[in-house]
Amino acid sequence: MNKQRELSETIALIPSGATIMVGGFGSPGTPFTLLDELLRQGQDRLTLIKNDANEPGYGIAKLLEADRVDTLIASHIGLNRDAVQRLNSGKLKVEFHPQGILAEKIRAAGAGIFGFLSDIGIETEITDPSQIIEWQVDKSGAKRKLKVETALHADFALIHAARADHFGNLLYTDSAINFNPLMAMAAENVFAETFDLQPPGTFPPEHIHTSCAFVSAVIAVDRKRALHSEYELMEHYVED
Amino acid sequence: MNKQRELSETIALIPSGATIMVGGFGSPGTPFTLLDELLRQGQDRLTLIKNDANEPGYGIAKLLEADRVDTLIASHIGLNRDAVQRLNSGKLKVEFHPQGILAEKIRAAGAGIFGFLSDIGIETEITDPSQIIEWQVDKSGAKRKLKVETALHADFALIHAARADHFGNLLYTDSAINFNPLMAMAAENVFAETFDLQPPGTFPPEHIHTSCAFVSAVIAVDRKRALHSEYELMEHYVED
Amino acid sequence: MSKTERPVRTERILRRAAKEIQSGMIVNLGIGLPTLLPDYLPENFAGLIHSENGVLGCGSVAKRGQARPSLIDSAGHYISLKPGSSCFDSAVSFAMIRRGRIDLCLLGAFEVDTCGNLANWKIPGKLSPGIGGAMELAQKAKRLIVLSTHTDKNGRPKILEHCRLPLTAPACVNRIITDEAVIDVTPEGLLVQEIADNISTQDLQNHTEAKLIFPENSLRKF
Amino acid sequence: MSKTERPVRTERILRRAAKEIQSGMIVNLGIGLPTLLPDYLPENFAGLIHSENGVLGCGSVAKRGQARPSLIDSAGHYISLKPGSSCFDSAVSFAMIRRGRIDLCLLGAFEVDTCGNLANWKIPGKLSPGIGGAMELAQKAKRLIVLSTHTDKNGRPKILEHCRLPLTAPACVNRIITDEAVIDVTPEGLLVQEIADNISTQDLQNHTEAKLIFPENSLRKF
Repeated sequence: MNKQRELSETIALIPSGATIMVGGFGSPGTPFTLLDELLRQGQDRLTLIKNDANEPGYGIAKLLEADRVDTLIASHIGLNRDAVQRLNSGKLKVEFHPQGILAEKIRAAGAGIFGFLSDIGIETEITDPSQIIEWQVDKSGAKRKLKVETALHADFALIHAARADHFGNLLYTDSAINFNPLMAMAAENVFAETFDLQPPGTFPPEHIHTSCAFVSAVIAVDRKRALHSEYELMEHYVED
Repeated sequence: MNKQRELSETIALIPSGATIMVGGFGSPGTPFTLLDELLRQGQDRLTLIKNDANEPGYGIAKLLEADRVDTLIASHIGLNRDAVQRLNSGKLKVEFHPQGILAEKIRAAGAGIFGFLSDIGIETEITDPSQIIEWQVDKSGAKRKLKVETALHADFALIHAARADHFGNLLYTDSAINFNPLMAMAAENVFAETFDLQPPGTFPPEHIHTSCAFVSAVIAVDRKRALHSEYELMEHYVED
Repeated sequence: MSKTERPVRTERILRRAAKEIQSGMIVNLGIGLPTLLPDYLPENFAGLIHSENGVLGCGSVAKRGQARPSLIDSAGHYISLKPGSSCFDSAVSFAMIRRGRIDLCLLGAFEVDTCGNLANWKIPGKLSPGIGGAMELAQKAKRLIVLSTHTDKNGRPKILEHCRLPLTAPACVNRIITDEAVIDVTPEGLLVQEIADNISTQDLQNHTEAKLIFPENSLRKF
Repeated sequence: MSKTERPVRTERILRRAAKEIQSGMIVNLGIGLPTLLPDYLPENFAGLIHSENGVLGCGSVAKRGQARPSLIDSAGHYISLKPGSSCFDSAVSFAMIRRGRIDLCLLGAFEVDTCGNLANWKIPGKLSPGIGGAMELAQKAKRLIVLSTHTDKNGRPKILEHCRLPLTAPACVNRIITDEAVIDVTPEGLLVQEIADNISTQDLQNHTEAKLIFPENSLRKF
């Protein structure tokens, strides 16, 4: 029941070529410690699924810069000029989805369903006619053209939780929730880092965002000893 | 921004013939005060969507007994012998769904999607061939037979929240969460009752289960003055 | 029904079934016989009981004084919570089930057959209270064990060649535990693993419509 | 960019746009010009700013000392929270959007046209950083207002007969606010509602590729 694990042996479970979901919208909720260990160990030919590409020098940007990533599935990479250049030069394959559709495709995998019907982007270039079905979705009797969005799966998810217990129950905070609970439900193997690891029973059951049923391993990160400036405020965004 | 409303004028917004989602799995999370006001006001020809039919003398069972309900969309009504009799005698139309599919159909409406693809019950009598599509849902290239489950909508949702603020942010507790947050997202008009109504800012933003964006009205119920034994322990389940 | 009042048949099923639940497992207990299982687990059982109404980490039944109106299991009983429990909505609860996070589910049955088909939700014209969580649990639990008396109250077999009632799910049952035997569903058919100490193999087959396979070595008693 | 450094064109757009945000509204502010709007709202503004990364009730930009690394808006700025704010995951955030719970969304544009078509996400061969939340916001906000300079930095019209860039969403724009005019998308075409006090109707039409409709009574200045 105790899922506390050591950092390096946990990340060592990830093989080259793996598909990995990475929590975070920009920096908040990004598992910087897990990503740095992945960078250190050297796994490559990775497919990453993250909302964005972080900013240069942060998080998954470092894996991109080290040529470890073949494909990125994301919503928007505008804050990472290097990633855009890699995309334009053909060094990096990027699959874009509308942000909420990306979230919902991940959730679909987490919910054990195979896909869902949406009208988002249906009249734009992101939709191919082969993705359209006509289906009667209400009692009007009329059929409606809808896009089938399939569930998005991954072998691994790397999660940043504000707090956790040893069973693997996770709690997030502020805008650092974002994709984390969805990815924690979706991936086969879910590794969560946290600065605040507590004994089971510490948190009220209804405050837990991700139940331990979805979590494989919890890694305690000592905030004081973590060298990551990545967890601190990004100076270029701070107004005085 | 203050969504606190008076009980009778809020329930008076519901017309006869309305489709109403009702929170609760058994008693926990059932909005007994809102339901009693609906009983008192006399709206009829209702379609109710609730996991179950409560137990005789409790919650929606009283609306069934008063012949106010034409159709019930539910997962299981085994704990309400009267509802089963009404079903068998043709007095009540009941549409059954597997419990998690019912939850997911409600959530689909709440998420602004039109339906989803599932394999539940696909080889049983609850699935009609007209509900099946063949779709390529993974990279294998093979198509898979899946059932299209459409989103389930409602004009109204009646919600029981353990705590709330005046903006309509809702928090639930224990097993009284159940269908409440899903229905609060799904319905056009969402009325929530609570024993504990607090000023905005009382609850940490990440503890809020249902954001006020989804909620139309909050009704403060005085627990001490509420006559409802329905909110108390059900004696026949209490072990000494 | 307190433990001391339970019939011998029920007792035997539950005692044997409790051994299937191992440390670290996430277990869902269906309504009926399986709901009674917590009484048979060791006090310090290190696993998590899932209840599909939105609880992981159910404790024992809460007695008067401890029971809270807001906290029941899916059978309607007031329960306690164990440390490390979590509560969540019905969509998450069934995400857990469909996503394959339930290690073991124990369900009751009207009928079960040679192919591991299960019928436990409807008797046409007689009983149709709804589906509840049965279809999703039957289809998606990593391991599904049926708990049932070997024959119905009229002495008729419940383990059939082919289910006749509407199915809950096809080919979903891994093991059947009755008051007479422990039987595994295998590609070859129904393989008897254990037999009650008060019954002969001949009687067991006589009480079973489906053809049973008996192992070559001697049968373990239980 | 602090408020005092903003160009006059930008200032005019933002001052006018702030009037669109009314008490009680749930408002999403797109990246670019709209993100600057909170500076132009009254101190005691009684509405809720939605940020699609999972916040409802965003406050003003947090200065050093108040800023938390875990709390940004979708443009990446550190923000404060107002009382009654809530934080949620990305699926819930976009449920809110697709479900029609956003009363008003203000977005930037590359191009907008007579039919209310919007192009703001991609310039083929030049700029394709992704879609972000734009498609869902454009398609599903109850009311969509485009904020844009009337012409691009080379003086070329951005309000076209027909968009030439890949669309974000068709027929989604309700109103266009530029430094030169406030224009509504109507079934009859683009109806000018207000005009900047430093421009003639003739110049406005000259700066606009689409044919503009001018009201019969005199135009309100802004």
